[in-house]
Amino acid sequence: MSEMTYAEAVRSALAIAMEQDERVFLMGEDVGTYGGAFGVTGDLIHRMGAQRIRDTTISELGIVGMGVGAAMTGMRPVVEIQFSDFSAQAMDQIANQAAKIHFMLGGAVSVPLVIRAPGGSGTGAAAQHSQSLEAWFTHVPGLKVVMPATADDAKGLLLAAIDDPNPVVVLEHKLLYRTSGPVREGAERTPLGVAAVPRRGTDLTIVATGVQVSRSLEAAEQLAQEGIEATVVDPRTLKPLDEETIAAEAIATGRVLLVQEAVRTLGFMSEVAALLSEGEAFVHLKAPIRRLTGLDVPIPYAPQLERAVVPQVEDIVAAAQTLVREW
Amino acid sequence: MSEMTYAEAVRSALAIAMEQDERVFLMGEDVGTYGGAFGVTGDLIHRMGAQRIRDTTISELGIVGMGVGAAMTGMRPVVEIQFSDFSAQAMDQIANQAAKIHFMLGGAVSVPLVIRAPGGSGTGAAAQHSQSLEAWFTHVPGLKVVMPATADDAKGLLLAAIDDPNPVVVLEHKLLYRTSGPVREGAERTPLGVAAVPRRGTDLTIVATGVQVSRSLEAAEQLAQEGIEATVVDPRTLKPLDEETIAAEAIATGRVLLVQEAVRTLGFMSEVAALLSEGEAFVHLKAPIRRLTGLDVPIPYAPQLERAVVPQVEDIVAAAQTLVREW
Amino acid sequence: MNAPKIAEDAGRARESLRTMWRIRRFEEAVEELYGRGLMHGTMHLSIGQEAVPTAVCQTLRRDDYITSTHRGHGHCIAKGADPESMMAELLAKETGYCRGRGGSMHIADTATGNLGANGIVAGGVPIAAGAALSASMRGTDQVAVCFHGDGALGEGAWHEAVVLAAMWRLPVVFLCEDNHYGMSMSSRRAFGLADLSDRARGYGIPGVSVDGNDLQAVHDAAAEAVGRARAGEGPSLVVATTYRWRGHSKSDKNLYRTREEIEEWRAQDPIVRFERAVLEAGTLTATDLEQIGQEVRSELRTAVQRAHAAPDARPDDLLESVYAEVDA
Amino acid sequence: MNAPKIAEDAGRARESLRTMWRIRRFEEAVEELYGRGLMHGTMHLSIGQEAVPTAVCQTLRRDDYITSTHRGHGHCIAKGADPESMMAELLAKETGYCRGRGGSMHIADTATGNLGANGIVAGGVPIAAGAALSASMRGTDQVAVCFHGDGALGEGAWHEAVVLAAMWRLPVVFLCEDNHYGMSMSSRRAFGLADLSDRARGYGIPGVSVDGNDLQAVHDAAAEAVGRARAGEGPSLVVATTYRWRGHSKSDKNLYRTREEIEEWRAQDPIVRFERAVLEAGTLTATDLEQIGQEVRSELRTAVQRAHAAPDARPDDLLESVYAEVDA
Ligand SMILES: Cc1ncc(C[n+]2csc(CCOP(=O)(O)OP(=O)(O)O)c2C)c(N)n1
Ligand SMILES: Cc1ncc(C[n+]2csc(CCOP(=O)(O)OP(=O)(O)O)c2C)c(N)n1
Ligand SMILES: [Mg+2]
Ligand SMILES: [Mg+2]
Repeated sequence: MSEMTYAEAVRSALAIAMEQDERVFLMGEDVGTYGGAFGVTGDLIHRMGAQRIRDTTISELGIVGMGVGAAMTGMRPVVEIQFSDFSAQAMDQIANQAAKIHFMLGGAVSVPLVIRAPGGSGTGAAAQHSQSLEAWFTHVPGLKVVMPATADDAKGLLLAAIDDPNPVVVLEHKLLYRTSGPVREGAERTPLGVAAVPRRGTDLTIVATGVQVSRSLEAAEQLAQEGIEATVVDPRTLKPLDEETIAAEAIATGRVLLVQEAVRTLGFMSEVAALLSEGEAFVHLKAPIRRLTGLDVPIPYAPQLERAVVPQVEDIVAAAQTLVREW
Repeated sequence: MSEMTYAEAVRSALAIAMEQDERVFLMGEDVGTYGGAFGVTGDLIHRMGAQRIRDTTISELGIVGMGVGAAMTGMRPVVEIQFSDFSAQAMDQIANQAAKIHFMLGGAVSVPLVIRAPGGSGTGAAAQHSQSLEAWFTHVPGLKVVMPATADDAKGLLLAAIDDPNPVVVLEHKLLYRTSGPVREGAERTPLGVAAVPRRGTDLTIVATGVQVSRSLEAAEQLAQEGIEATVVDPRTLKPLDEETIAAEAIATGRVLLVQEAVRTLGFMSEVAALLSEGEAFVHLKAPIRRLTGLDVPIPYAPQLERAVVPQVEDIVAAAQTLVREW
Repeated sequence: MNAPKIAEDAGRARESLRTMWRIRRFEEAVEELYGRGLMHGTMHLSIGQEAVPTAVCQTLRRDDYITSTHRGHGHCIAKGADPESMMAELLAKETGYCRGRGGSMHIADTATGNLGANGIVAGGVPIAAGAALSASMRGTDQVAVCFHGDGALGEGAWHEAVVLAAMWRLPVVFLCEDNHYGMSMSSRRAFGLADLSDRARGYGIPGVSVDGNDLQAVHDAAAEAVGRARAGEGPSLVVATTYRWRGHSKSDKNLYRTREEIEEWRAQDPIVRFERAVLEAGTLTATDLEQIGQEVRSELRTAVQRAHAAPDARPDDLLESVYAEVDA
Repeated sequence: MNAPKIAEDAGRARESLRTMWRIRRFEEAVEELYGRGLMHGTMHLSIGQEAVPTAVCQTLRRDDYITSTHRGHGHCIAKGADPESMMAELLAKETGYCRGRGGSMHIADTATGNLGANGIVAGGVPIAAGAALSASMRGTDQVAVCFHGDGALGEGAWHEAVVLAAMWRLPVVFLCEDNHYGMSMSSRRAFGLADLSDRARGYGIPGVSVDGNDLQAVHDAAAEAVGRARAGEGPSLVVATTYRWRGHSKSDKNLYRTREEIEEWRAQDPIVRFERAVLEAGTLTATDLEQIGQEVRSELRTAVQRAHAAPDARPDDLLESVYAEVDA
């Protein structure tokens, strides 16, 4: 283990993947000389060369589409969408091409493409640079979707995504880039489709994604001080989803709080709620499922407004308290 | 009331809106001389002129974006996306522009834009021409989303959508275009945000959208013959959603079957399930919520495969029987 | 060009005719099966445009790539696909190229370098550029040809791919089949250019227009562009002007064009034109031509029969068909 | 052009200087506030590019439209917005143009025809074309000017909007501020064109490049394009070559360009150049210039102070701000 930032962990995964496999390369806007809009790629262009760290024009649809073509013909491209909001530009190549080609062609070819994109609010970048769009991708058969919440997973999940023969959307979080944590040495993968349970308690189960994982853990610390013990589940991979772990942990405490940054309506946690409500958990839950989500509004610019629309640690604490006390 | 097809009802709404309001116009691919890929616009170009029924190049992003600009400056554009699958091309203008401008600009301007797009499978058009993408739009704050299931609603909801000062996505269904039904005369609107309850029963509540509404009604007929009485709820507007009606009808029977054509994961019914599972219904339901949805696969070409991936009448009957008998 | 003309070389002339007839007969068979209710879905026929894919693919190696379109039967056949497996696909058979999952709009034959038809106008354009990028990164001298219609010129995908391909000087040829219409939109009206290949000027790449019903002319233009791509000199745009005889698809009532216009173009039949050139050159006899036609006819008849007899596509493993399996 | 030069007309010269200085001082104030931690988010400064919006907006009426970009303070000011309300927006105040919801990247002033900055590169291009369509359908002679960067030329949105605007001959001017870079990508490298305005040739519309640091040159090119648009002669592309002195945004370490290059361009300061022209023409004196500078400085100082004193944006009605109210 060594301590590094989430951004460094992503960079480390890219470097390792490129060293291990000459088919791997990265392309995107300002990933080369600039070092990435969030400094993620840093000096990689000097280590890997401009052939493998490719600066593109501002052409998201073209970039992803070229990734699809390269993936179909023997390469292992990683494409970066500078802000996940701009995946809207590339949605045809993501959802209509990358996701469906393996199926449409009857399995004749696969599309081992990784699409990295930072999401999330908290930087004052307003409505077009702050969305959490994981639900769009998770809705599309043929895509895999991961949301690393720790530096170690940022590395391990990205390495696993690059290995995978399918298109994988890796949604990083801007606020996490500068956070650090222990990261396994070498080329250790975090398998896709396996949830993490970074904390176990007895009173309620918090399922959280992305930046809400660390907020939930912080909230759990505070709750522990007043005697409420929370389990925290981080699905890590939204698709394929580790439904078993989520259901088991939900049943174990009987109370479920689902926490996401994304807007409420048809956010990822709607699916988790639906799964629990139609499964075995239905008979075991002591309390109605509670979602704590971003408000159904675009992310505003003003810092006090931006904060107000997305769950914060104190909101998680309050929601957990209510859930445990009232049920 | 007069009998007309769903396609004629859409055309009638367009003609009425254009006659009533000179700001209304339509643009899209092949909507003019060709009469629309599904014959929806028919002879409208001859009645309204080529200025108001505008044939475009194949440029979905440009078309929607021009609709946004026209809507911001005093017009009431209706844009057609020839197949709703191609909304992927236009997603930036739909989700990042149209939906957010009113909010981002602090209310200074509104975007009275209607985006019409046919969705759904059943025509052998395969994976890129058959999707049901309502969940993408419903996830985006700032959009309204309607899915007319009858000829009368095809007309009434479209007229209401054109009146609305917000961007409204109207998802028509290809298989419904040729079905007919009684349609109110004149310019009667179907208000947005109000569910329809075309049938009431005592044993279970089926909530269904789009083409699944008529399939659910047909299933309900069959179920009635064996003594199972179903309520059928058609939300009609997915956003804003008539949550009250859905919850009340769900509680009334205590059993809920949610039916959609779209793929399962994060389809619209995931939200309905989540809403019910965290609300009052939680304590009143006798059975776990049951979703009957499209499989999580792209729509295949072969007719027998295409049929297999989407709920049919017999699937609804079977799911209802199980739900009522087992709970 | 001082190279011998195709029409003057018996082998090449024969091969060209076989390919063009194969495309035409294939599509006529599709039309008939569709008309008789034996085929479902939508079909886009390229009858009248056969010279373009035939000539272009003659300039390509088997390991070169193409991307194709919704109107892609011709590209697929010309690149070397087996008409029987194509027909099986259209007939929704398990033995079809896509196991009945793709149908006409997604037909592909990766073994011959066809990365697939595409239901999305211009959807294949970035994919072709990506294949070219891949070829150049892998250090091969493979080339990618991106077939697309005139209508695709309106799409942002086309633009973005050309921008990137031009910047990186990728070995890709953008092969625009200008059949005069994108569905009902006239390409003359749409793009404000007397010569569509002027579009290339905005990207700093070469552009040329040719008579798309003249096999030799298409061949020469494609050969030059492919040669340039293979030599590392970057992408080009080739516009082949041709005409679609049939409607856009079955729903087409031809309201946007006149019967006379269609007739005029039928008189420009690329196969007849090439046959005439062959006869004039004395390369093959009328009997030879007759025989080629017969051979293709019977080949196609067999293909249809065998495709019909094949087992239907099976719905049992649909859920397992969505993702490629992860290696253990 | 035989019309009197701007630098020779005291009133117009004064107005031009006032606008350019207003833009520069506004952005310097932003930079300072940001540096002191009093402003949050991201800021894209157009310092060094002031001549472009200033000159272009002089050719427009108040009821003409513009769409703007992430680097949009200059466009907003030049079209007539009030710096105080702009500053209030950037300071996240309830009195800001967007009630603190939009910030720098979404600032708009619909009263003066500014339909908004845009956080999406090329996001405003179809919107401008749509405003032009609207103007023409409403039978007004309004014109829309679409400001965009060189980087926007890589986006499909740009392409699609230009295709449609050209086909319909809409009254829109695509005004490309080529400041040499799209973030770190050199526009020379990106687009393979010695003259970016050659891009227009692919669309059958006029294109022209001008020295973007020369107020008069920009004015003349814009006036011609706007005049053509207003006369119903359709869209044009005007490329104004200029340079951004500051980094793309605060995260920029300027690794993609040299200090010398920046210095060279600072020596081409468009304000200094215009002041020199005014002095040479003898239209205004050095004292006049000094006074204009002082006036703007104190105007901006007041604007900042008043913006600071305004109430903060309120989170209480966020949920009600998403949809426009339906008339009863
Ligand atoms: C993105 C997208 N928009 C629209 C369509 C519907 N459509 C299918 S083919 C076609 C016309 C294409 O014209 P062109 O590119 O000239 O090809 P052609 O049909 O003439 O071969 C249209 C509009 C589509 N399939 N994809
Ligand atoms: C669709 C999209 N892609 C990428 C970005 C990130 N981004 C913001 S500004 C910018 C550079 C834009 O360059 P240019 O158009 O030349 O404008 P300039 O910044 O030079 O004024 C980039 C890449 C974005 N905002 N939107
Ligand atoms: Mg065409
Ligand atoms: Mg620039």
